[in-house]
Amino acid sequence: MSVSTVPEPKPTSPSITPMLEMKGITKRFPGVIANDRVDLSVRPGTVHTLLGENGAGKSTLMKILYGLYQPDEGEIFFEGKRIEIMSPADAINHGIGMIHQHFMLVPTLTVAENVALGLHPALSRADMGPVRRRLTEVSDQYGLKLDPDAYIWQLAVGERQRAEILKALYRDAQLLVLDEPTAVLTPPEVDDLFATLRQLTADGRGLIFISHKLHEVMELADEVTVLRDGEVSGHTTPAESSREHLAELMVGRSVSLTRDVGVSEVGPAKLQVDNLYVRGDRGTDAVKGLSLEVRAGEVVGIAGVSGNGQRELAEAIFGLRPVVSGSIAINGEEVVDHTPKSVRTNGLAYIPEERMKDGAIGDFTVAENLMLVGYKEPPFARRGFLNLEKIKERCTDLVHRYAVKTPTVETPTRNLSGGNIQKVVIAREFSSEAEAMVVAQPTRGVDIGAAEYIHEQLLRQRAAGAAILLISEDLDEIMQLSDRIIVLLEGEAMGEVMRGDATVGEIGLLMSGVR
Amino acid sequence: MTVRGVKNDAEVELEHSAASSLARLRPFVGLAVPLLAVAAALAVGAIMLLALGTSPIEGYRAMITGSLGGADKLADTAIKAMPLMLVGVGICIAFRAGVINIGGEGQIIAGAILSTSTALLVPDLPSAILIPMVLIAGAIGGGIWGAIPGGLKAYLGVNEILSTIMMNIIAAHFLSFLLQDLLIAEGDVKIQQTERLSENADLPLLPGGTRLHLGFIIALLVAVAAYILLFRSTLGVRLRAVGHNPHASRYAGMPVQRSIVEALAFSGACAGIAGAVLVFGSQSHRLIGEGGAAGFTQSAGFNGIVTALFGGLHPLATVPASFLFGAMLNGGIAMQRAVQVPSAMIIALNGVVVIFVVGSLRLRERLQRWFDDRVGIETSKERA
Amino acid sequence: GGGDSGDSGGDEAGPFRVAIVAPSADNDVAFTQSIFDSVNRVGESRDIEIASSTGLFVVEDAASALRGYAEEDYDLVIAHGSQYGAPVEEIAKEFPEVAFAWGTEVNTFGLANVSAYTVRSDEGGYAMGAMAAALSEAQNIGVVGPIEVGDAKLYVDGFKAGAEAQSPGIAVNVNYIESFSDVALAQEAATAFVANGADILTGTAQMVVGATGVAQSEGVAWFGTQSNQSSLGADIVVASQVYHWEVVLEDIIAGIDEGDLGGESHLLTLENGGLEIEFNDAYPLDGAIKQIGEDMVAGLKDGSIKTGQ
Amino acid sequence: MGDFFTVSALVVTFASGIRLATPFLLASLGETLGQRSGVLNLGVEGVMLLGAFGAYYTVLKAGSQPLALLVAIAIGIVMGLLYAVVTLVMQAEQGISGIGVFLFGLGFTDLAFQKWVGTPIPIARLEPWPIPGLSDIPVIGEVLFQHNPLVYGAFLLVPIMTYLISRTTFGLNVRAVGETPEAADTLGVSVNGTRLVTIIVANVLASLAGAVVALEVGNFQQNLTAGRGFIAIALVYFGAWRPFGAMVGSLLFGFVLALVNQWGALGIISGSASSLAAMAPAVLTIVVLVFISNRVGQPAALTRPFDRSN
Ligand SMILES: Nc1ncnc2c1ncn2[C@@H]1O[C@H](COP(=O)(O)OP(=O)(O)OP(=O)(O)O)[C@@H](O)[C@H]1O
Ligand SMILES: Nc1ncnc2c1ncn2[C@@H]1O[C@H](COP(=O)(O)OP(=O)(O)OP(=O)(O)O)[C@@H](O)[C@H]1O
Ligand SMILES: [Mg+2]
Ligand SMILES: [Mg+2]
Repeated sequence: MSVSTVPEPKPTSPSITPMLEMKGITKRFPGVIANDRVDLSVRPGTVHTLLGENGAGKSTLMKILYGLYQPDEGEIFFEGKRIEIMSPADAINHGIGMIHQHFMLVPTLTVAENVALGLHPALSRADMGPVRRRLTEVSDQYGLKLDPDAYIWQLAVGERQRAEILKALYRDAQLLVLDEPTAVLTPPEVDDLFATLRQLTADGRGLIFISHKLHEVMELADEVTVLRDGEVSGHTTPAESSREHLAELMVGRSVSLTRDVGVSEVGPAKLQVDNLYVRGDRGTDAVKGLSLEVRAGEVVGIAGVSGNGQRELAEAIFGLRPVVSGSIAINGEEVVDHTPKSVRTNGLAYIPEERMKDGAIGDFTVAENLMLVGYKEPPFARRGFLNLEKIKERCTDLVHRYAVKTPTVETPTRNLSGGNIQKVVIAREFSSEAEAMVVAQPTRGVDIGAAEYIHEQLLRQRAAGAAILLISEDLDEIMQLSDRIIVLLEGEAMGEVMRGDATVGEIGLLMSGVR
Repeated sequence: MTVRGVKNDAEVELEHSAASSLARLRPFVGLAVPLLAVAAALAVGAIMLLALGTSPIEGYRAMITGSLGGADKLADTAIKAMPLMLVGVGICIAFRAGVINIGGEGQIIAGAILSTSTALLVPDLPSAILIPMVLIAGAIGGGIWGAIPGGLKAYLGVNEILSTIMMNIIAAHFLSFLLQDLLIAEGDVKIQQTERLSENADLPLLPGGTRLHLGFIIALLVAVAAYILLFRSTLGVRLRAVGHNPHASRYAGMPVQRSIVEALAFSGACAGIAGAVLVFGSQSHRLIGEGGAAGFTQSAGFNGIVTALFGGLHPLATVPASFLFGAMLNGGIAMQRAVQVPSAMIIALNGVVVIFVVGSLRLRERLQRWFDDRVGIETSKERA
Repeated sequence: GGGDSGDSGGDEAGPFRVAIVAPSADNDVAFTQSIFDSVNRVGESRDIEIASSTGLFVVEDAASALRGYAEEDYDLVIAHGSQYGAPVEEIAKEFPEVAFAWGTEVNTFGLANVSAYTVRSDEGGYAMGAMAAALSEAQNIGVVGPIEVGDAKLYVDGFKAGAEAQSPGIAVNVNYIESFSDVALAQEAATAFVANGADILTGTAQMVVGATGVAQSEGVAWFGTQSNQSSLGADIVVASQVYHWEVVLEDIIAGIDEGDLGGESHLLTLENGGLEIEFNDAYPLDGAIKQIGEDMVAGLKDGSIKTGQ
Repeated sequence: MGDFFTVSALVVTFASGIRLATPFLLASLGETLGQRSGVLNLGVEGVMLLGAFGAYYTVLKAGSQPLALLVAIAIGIVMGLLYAVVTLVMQAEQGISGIGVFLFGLGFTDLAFQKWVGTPIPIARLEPWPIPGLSDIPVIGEVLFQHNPLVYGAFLLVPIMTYLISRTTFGLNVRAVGETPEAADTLGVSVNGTRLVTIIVANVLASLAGAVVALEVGNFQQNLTAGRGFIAIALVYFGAWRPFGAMVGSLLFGFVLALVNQWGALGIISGSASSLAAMAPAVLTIVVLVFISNRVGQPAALTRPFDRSN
């Protein structure tokens, strides 16, 4: 293979010569083969999508490409030359950039400072002026609007993502890896991102894009490689394939992508919010005079672009954030001593959106996490002492019922994949027999197999008479599962629609403030 | 688990049997690595001894016979181990709840002050009542001294590393004050010590003709109690949960702030009991403030932290760890006597041992994880 | 060897074996050094073998060392620290054939094998206080103390009484810095005294090296105690009260030679020569002032002057 | 009993406060940098003692104060390398290995002193260098400008350290590495390399802090620094991980010590009350912390070893 000295064909006709080739990559972790003789090639000016269930080995492959892991076997060719990538610095020097699954940003530094990291020799003055100027140029060029002097901690998730992309583009990455960039984005943000990505390919850059969302893959990809259990299980293009086919390649069985929600019997109101005002972190009103009601056997969906008061609403309901005015009633009784404990006692369960931070304790065993709420109740504890037998019995049962993939209930939870950690949280909350529950982003970052399962469980709860407040930025999820949908904009309800009364487009309009 | 056989069956078989025989070595690694670290540290000590012009062999022989050679020596070692054990067990509770308690010294002193005051106030109560009373007073004194930085951290956001160090200084000066004034013994020469305390409060010697006293049983009981507290009680679940992840604990309905106070209070209470044991189990049977750097606490407030970490923050494993350090400290005095090296040598050696042992813990962890992964292969193969 | 009590040291050919257990280092120019210097002085006139365990401020550790030496049949085991009383009592009972000496105290617990020894450090303090008052032009003296107890308190109180007896109305300020070891704080205490007009300083315990440094660089006179402190500042040390424990030790050892292991309480005084004011020859002290000191010493010796303690 | 509220007494107190603050300041500035990069060193006290002894011994034998400072710096570098091996390579628990360093320093300096020196022999103390012009200003000149050069040096380090942390690329790396080492790593910043440098600087400054104590006192004794290293660590938290904050804390602590000392000298406090007064700096530190909310500032990766494969 020869090094191409002629300019890449531009703009849209993808070159035949791959810019990247990974050949026979094998990576073993103790007890796991994360990548098994994986081949992957990316042509400039194209989007190559990597698909696979949680734990299939996608991130591992990309970390090898970025020099974070060293492969046990296999070779990497970049622009025709065989290269060794010993560290991220090597990858950067070759023109490879990566947007990591978990943001790699320093929250206490500004956007410009994050971008400048590692660029200049250590013993120089950190002059942000030139960085700021170039950054503005790059962000103008790709429509990635961002204040270079804003601190990362001040930014919303979507903005952080832009900072990540800017970091790579500032270094003029020719090959950009995006590991699940859309998992945390709202639909409008995804649209913006895709526009940027198209512009990047138009410039002749190559992209590797990882996502669990099949419609995104169908929309964006030029090529698709599917991983299963560390091995390539298929290679195709969207034109030659379908969502159903991709799902089957991933999971190894057929997956139903549409759900029959059925009807359930609606009972008395279980969760009532009346004229609620709540302040956000920055002291301004995040929820303004919101009223809503969730009845037994009903799923009420809260749709909206992130940052419009969803998180504050959930936290206020659950006693994690002070209520400025208004009232919250559970089971018809107004909550007075408003703490997570009293709210739980009153019969409310909660699945928080950040499962690793708020939902589970990584260093605890699966069993301990399953018992995190009910550990004090008999028969699991008596007079303050635990009954380990009973706990183990109960947890083994839950692990089976909720299909949590774990070697034992004594396994540390951090060793599970994200999807399975989510299942642990769901198993705990759903099995608590609460009559009302707040469920936030239940399938974020979860593969389609697991998502299917979680949706089934949610509907089962509904059928059993639970009142469910579902908060999600995934409009498909909201539309599929909710009996009623409330659209939240700047802390106010923009309107309420019944299932089937509105299309995605109409709700999207509501979300952007058009009534 | 994402494990598949890419190897042929014979290879798998081979690896399987190799793995299971390797896995049997796992418990050994847990012990061997820190012991090797101690050996390495003693080797450094040997160089220091040579530099001082003394024979390391003779020195270490004195150290070993002086700490382990015979019932009396073993008993002395156990006596040295007691405060380490008590403080260390408390440290397990605090660290597991995510609170860094550097305040053992102050908590020992607070426990000693309160228990001594109790014995001075009601000296005539019978032993069966007075002894439990002074122990409880010690626990309360230490508990309060721990709860204060706990409250400051939980409710006012004051960093506990800082406040516990400050609480040590305050306690030391307060003790010095009491021993110049309110609690000082009558006498021509004003010595910073109390009267000989009531004999009814003496911790009785255990049968066997050694100086080993009831404090040892108490230390063991506290270790067992702490184990039950941490791993068998609902309170323990809460404390550990808060230690690992306060956010998730709050979401689960646990009172995070109260847990922090409780953890430091329990931790302080253990150190406070050590304070009482140091006073009522001492040969002087009185509270003495030597005005020295460590005073009667024997620096157990610091050494107890090391002991607890040596024991992997497990209350029961802290018991043998305390023994090891007790043997070293006790043997050090014998070594000093036998080969006439300054006591400073023992302190320096103690430091080297700490550095080596702590340095080896990560290695132990990695080796153990490596063994666990071998076992992991095994289990998943068995499941398949 | 203490096999039969009669001949535990004297008649045997080997050296007389002494063990010393003490709280700080043997070179602290203060309390611990005083006993080592004294034993060495005893060693000038007879064959002595010394073993020691120093730095044992933890009483339980000292107990361990004391017992070890007793087991090894030392002829005399010296517990040089008033806080060591309880272990001495207990261990002396266990080893009735070993002679123990304990200081600074007067109590022998009624045991026949324990000698107690202590020192009237107020006497030398009184004499030096008088000289200091006579020497001070500013009539302002600073005293750096550790903690207001024990030997230190005795010395400081004697010094103060002597100075006030010599020149009533003189300012003698005492600052107990609450530490035996914080040299830097002792230094600042001395600096504060000098800045406030003191032209004479004294102090006691091992942290005084901080104060003598200030005296040296400020050219302020210093009175030392416990050991001869002339080495800390040839230009400024006027005199030191020195403890000659050998006065006591020789008595005790003579007793042991005759099979008498103790039971008595001994006292160092100016009168019995155990306390001595050693003048620093390098310091140009006015003869009249020196005479005041010598008069005081004479008065204290014959009992015509009392320190008030 | 003297009067405290005279100009001369106040001048003495403030000048003494600044002197007493100097070792705290040097050590806490170093520790501030170290902690900003995510490394906690509880061994400051031990390194201070080693630096103190090294400086003392050098002056004793070679009679040169500049050489003594160089020796202290060398000791700091050696201890820094040792601590780097323990914490970066072996990834030992930082707090505890620090206690090991403390014990080692405490024992080793005492041992070396007894073996090589024997008795506390005085050495030349640091002479004050009055700053021409400024030192003649009444009151202020006496308080601020009549100190030894190391005092000026320590205070000069405050703006230098501030500049280093907030305005240089190295400082940027330090902040990133102390907050989110994984992110710094993915941009090619060497996490352990950066930490190695901060550990060495922290140890050098701790060693110099000890040298200051020894050279100001002009002598050595067992445990010369008497717990100042631990206070210095506390002052890092007090100062919310900022050099200026460390300076405020050091001055506060120094002034309170000086005040208590001055009151003792003037006979305003005496007897057992002085042990209560000796608590004042510690009590005050806690009280001040209650009012200063310093939740913000703690580097998120403090005490967390970095390991790419985790
Ligand atoms: N640092 C590691 N140490 C040990 N095992 C690892 C490590 N990283 C990944 N693995 C293992 O490798 C497998 C593949 O993980 P990887 O992160 O590549 O999955 P993924 O396809 O990115 O999943 P997801 O969709 O959840 O992001 C996992 O099953 C896991 O067991
Ligand atoms: N240090 C580790 N040791 C063992 N396994 C690990 C380690 N780090 C990651 N893994 C494994 O890597 C896989 C993916 O990890 P990753 O961090 O990408 O998960 P996630 O993004 O939280 O979850 P999700 O599966 O929802 O994407 C998981 O199966 C996890 O078990
Ligand atoms: Mg991944
Ligand atoms: Mg994932």
